[in-house]
Amino acid sequence: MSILLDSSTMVIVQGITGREGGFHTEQMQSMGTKVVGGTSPGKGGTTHLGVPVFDTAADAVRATGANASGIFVPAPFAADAIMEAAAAGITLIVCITEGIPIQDMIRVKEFLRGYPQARLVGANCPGLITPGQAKIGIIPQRITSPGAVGLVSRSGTLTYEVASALSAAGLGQSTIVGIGGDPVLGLTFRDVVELFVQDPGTTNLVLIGEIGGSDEEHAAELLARGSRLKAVAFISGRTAPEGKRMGHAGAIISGNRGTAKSKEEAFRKAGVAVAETTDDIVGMLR
Amino acid sequence: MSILLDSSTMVIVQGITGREGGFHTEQMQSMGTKVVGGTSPGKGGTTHLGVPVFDTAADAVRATGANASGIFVPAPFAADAIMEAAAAGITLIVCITEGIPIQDMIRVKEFLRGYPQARLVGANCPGLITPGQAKIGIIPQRITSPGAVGLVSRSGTLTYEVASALSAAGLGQSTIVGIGGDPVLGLTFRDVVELFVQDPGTTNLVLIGEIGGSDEEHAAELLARGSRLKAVAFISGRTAPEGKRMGHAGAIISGNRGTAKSKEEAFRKAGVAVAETTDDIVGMLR
Amino acid sequence: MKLLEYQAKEVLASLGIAIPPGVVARNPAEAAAAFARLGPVAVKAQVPVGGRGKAGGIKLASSEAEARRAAEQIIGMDIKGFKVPLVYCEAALDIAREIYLGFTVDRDARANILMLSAKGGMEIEQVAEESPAAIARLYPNPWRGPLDFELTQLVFDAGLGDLSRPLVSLIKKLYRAIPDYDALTAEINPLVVTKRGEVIAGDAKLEIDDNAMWRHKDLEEKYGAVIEGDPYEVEAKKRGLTYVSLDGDIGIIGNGAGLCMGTLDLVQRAGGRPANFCDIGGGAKAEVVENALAVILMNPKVKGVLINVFGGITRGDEVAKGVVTARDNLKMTLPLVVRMSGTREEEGREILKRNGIEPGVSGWEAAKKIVELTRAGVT
Amino acid sequence: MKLLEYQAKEVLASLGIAIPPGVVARNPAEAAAAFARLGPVAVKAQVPVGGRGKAGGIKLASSEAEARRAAEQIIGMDIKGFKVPLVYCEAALDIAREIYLGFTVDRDARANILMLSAKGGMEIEQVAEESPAAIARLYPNPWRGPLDFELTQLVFDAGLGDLSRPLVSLIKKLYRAIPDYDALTAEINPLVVTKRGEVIAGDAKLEIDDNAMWRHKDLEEKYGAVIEGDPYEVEAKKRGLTYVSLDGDIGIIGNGAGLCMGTLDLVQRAGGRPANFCDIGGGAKAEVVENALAVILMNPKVKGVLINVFGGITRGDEVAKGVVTARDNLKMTLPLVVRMSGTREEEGREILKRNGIEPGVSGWEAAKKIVELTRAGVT
Repeated sequence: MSILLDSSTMVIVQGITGREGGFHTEQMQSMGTKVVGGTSPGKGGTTHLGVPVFDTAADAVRATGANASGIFVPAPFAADAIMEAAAAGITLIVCITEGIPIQDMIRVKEFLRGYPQARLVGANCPGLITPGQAKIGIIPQRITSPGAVGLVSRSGTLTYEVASALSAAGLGQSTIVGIGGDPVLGLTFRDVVELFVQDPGTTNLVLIGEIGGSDEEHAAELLARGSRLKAVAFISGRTAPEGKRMGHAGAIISGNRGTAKSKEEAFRKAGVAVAETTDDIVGMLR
Repeated sequence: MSILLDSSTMVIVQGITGREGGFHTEQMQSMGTKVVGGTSPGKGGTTHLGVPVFDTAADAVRATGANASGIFVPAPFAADAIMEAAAAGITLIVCITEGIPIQDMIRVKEFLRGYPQARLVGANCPGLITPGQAKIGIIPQRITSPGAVGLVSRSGTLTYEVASALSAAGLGQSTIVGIGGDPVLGLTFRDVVELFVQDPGTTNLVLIGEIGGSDEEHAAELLARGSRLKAVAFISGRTAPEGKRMGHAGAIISGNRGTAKSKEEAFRKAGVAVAETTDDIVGMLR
Repeated sequence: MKLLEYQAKEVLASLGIAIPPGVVARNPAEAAAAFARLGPVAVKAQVPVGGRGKAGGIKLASSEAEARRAAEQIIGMDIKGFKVPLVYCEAALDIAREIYLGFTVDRDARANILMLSAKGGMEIEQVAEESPAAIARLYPNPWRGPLDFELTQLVFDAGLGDLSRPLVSLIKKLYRAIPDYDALTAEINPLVVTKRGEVIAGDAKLEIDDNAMWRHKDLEEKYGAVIEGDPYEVEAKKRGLTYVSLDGDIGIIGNGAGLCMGTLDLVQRAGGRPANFCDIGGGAKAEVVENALAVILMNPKVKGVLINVFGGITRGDEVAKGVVTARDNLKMTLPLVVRMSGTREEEGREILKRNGIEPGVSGWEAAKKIVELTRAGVT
Repeated sequence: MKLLEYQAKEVLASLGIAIPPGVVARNPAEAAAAFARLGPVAVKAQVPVGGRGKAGGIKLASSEAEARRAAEQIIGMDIKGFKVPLVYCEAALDIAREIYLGFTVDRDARANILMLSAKGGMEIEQVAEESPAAIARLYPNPWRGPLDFELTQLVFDAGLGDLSRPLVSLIKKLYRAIPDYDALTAEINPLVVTKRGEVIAGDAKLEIDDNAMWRHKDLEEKYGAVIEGDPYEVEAKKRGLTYVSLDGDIGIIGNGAGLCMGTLDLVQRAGGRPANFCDIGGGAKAEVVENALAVILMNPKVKGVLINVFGGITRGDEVAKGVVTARDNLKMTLPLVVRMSGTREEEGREILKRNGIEPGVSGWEAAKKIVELTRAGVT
């Protein structure tokens, strides 16, 4: 079992004719992901990588019935592509693009309130993979293996690192979700944890957090209510110095939240084991 | 019985300390309307016409439990006042103000989609009155009398004219609603007709329409489905010359709709009698 | 306020939209100078109404003499009640395609609508009727404005996908006329694609919401005085009245647009022909009635006046006194019928009678009376 | 990009917000001239960090000599790693009240937040902690911006109702910094009400989203070069690296922010002190590694470097070759530990060993190794 994505998910790739989009579409296809089409304005009617290309996401959805999209377009166009996907009826939107202006994403978040069925993963994230079934994004398939560990992470490379270690230790994964590290993003830690809690195919949970924001604390609150999942958390950045901030506005709203300490304490309180290094995670899961 | 408004409705007046707002508040009070407060930024904490004044509509609603508001503020501030009332939880908003820019009203209409409980009457309308019980707006009480005729109109003075004639003939009114003549407004003809159809206290219906738009046609469609109400319609402007329009955009979207002829035909098709002059209405109702 | 073509184009240019080179000419000499500067030009009458082409208001000039002659013929001509104050001399475009692009208010949808069609040019209304699917439509959210993906879809839906980038960019610029200038209509027809691939506004229509002019005093100052329409309408506007000239001989005054329109209907039904629509709004103060009467009496065709007032808040006796005062101040001698109803209507009628003014009981009676009196006047 | 105070104030002024008269001075003579023009001034260090007052970066000058001396003392001083490039000489205000006003991004709410408090000035963070209710808050809808009634409520909630009109108007102007300039923070503290009742920005902080600088090339051109921060950070920025200077002696390179931060944690845990944070992003091309190493080696405190790379798409052997090439090109002799995992990690380690670079199997082992090697270097 899995969350969000499985072998039946019908995926389009926005920006399929681009270098990144094309490369990762091939990777996605090579593990069996059902890529049913792609978009590239002006190239509608052509075929790329064996699938039809459309001018717009709405055209693609109408023609293919796609319900998921991977977005690989440059940052200046990515926010628009997310909104386009939602308006076209896509319910799982995965935006890999890095460097989207924060104000664009704030507007996107507000826009998405009008499309409650649409779930956004990212932006600036590696995407998600359900090993053995499908992936949307750039998580390398070969470091993953099917199983029952749910993995959710704010960091790309740390995700790979932990997934590798889990796979090497014979601990397969139900789904791996890289939610991204941007300040304003789609699915939160808590959202993903909630999905894993409801997934009968997931028995263990690994949470890779980072300093900043309160997402980890919110996820911990949810787990503190009791869950059948055996969980291990890791927070990176515990020794990072406070940013060279200016102005008081940030301090006024964040107070003492967002430090590695507050996150680790929240997890411990929730009965979640906290790993000191990623190397420790596998041992603590068994 | 009545629609929208009765003696239990708790009304605030936005702009109560202004000349118009004050004058009509007194008129509203003199017929027994439950005016529970008013707003005027900076005058919060004072009392005017025997009711408390608040700085904002939210403050007024919190303190008084008001569920309706009459807006008597100048045009540059009126759109904001409507949104303020909706955000404060007011469910019946009556905006008398004339001359609100159309783009302001288009934004207001979109804003109100987020507040589906809020019903807006107007702007640029005489408001509504449930004779013998309460009024919000400027329809003179003395030309009305309680009864069972529902009256909905796009025109102010024609409403007065018809109400007077009805009252003089002993035909009292359940509620009189002046929806206003602006191109972009709140409740439509059809919305109000729908309420009258559902009101057991209303047995007859008078509709005073005007050339332009398709609201009358839409109301006729509703009545064409069959209704227990005996209805008479009048359309003013049948001899008015076509506006000196420029550009094609208006013609492209309106086509042949909006003429007096199309409206009268729609009503006749729906089984609604069409009066040639307002003088004929009373006779046709009996 | 309906801007003239050259004014609308100036606004479009300020929004970043390409327009052809052009020069305003107030007299034949200026038109000749424009030719000298621009070469072959279209000499176009500047009036805030459509149909000037059919009315002979556009002439092509391929020499200085032709430009001069065209201006001579066009300046001062009357197009649908507007005296042409000046012409706009514009360089001819090397047209490859003509597109229709327009924003306007769709009052049924209570929203702005954006329309785009590959079949631009004069016949767009016919296109709308015969093949409505040829016009792609979008209702932009008024807070967000049209989004890129929405515009991209629109452009492809209109079959203009090959121009997707320039059109999306141009439409976003044109849209700014709505929030920035309270435009009710912002239309470019034709939007010209030249043989070199440039996208240029061939014509432009811009109507600014009169209710929002307080936000655009700059536009009013810059352009307000140029447009010369019907002289009575101009005068009425100065006096703050809602007035429209019609071509009959019975002056009409009413309070409220509905009542006023209803009065026109009644007069017409009684066999008369209204000379105007004039709404004096709520109440009926002597000063406002006097202003309205004054404008109506400027028109020599007017043979009599019907005033139809409903006294809602205002009392009938006060209205009557106001009308009498206004008539006396203006020394009006033409037939005058006043119909009023509402509070104290009897007292009001009494005052009118005492002052030799015919009072009407119902609108229909009053309409018949004024028609009768004006006919009598003719005989 | 964090603007300096005078830059932020220039932007605020362009949005229509009142600022005190002020002059930028790049040297003591210019400060003296500023005094001559403005009279008594505050001479303020221009650095993109808070706390300059406590660091001695603000001095009042009531004579030309004092202004000159203040500039002498302040220009060139180091405030939290920033060398003060210039001072801003600003006329003193006749302060009646100090208000706090700020927009920023609330990442938990994924929205912009607007905060307003009657208790402005230096101690606002204390106010936030001790009496949070003294700070009124609003999350404006990002498409609509803050609406008038929302701002009116905010102003009354903050107990500033007597200033409702000027504050609502000012806040709307300040808000424009968000959509127009991609501001992440736009703060005025104190917002000064003078004894004459004017509302003026006493200080100003403006941070523009680096990810949106392509939309604001004008700002970057105008202000980008003025701010002189940590020299390694400046150099790293030129080379397109995500780099933050720290005060230890072990250089760190990682791909991905999470992995990089995790590496800092490991080094610290192993008893070492990182000299920097440097994220080279996905892949690990020789050129990027070389740029990162070059910047790190500029710092004379650095005694060794740890590279921690996970090869996701990139293969381990390619990463190894890239690292070897970079080291050779830079003729680096300091201890270098490279830990890599992912595809073809064994082949990669083999290449490293062959070239005399210490390969690490796990991050933790690698961290201990570089700490050991750099300590050995000291002995």
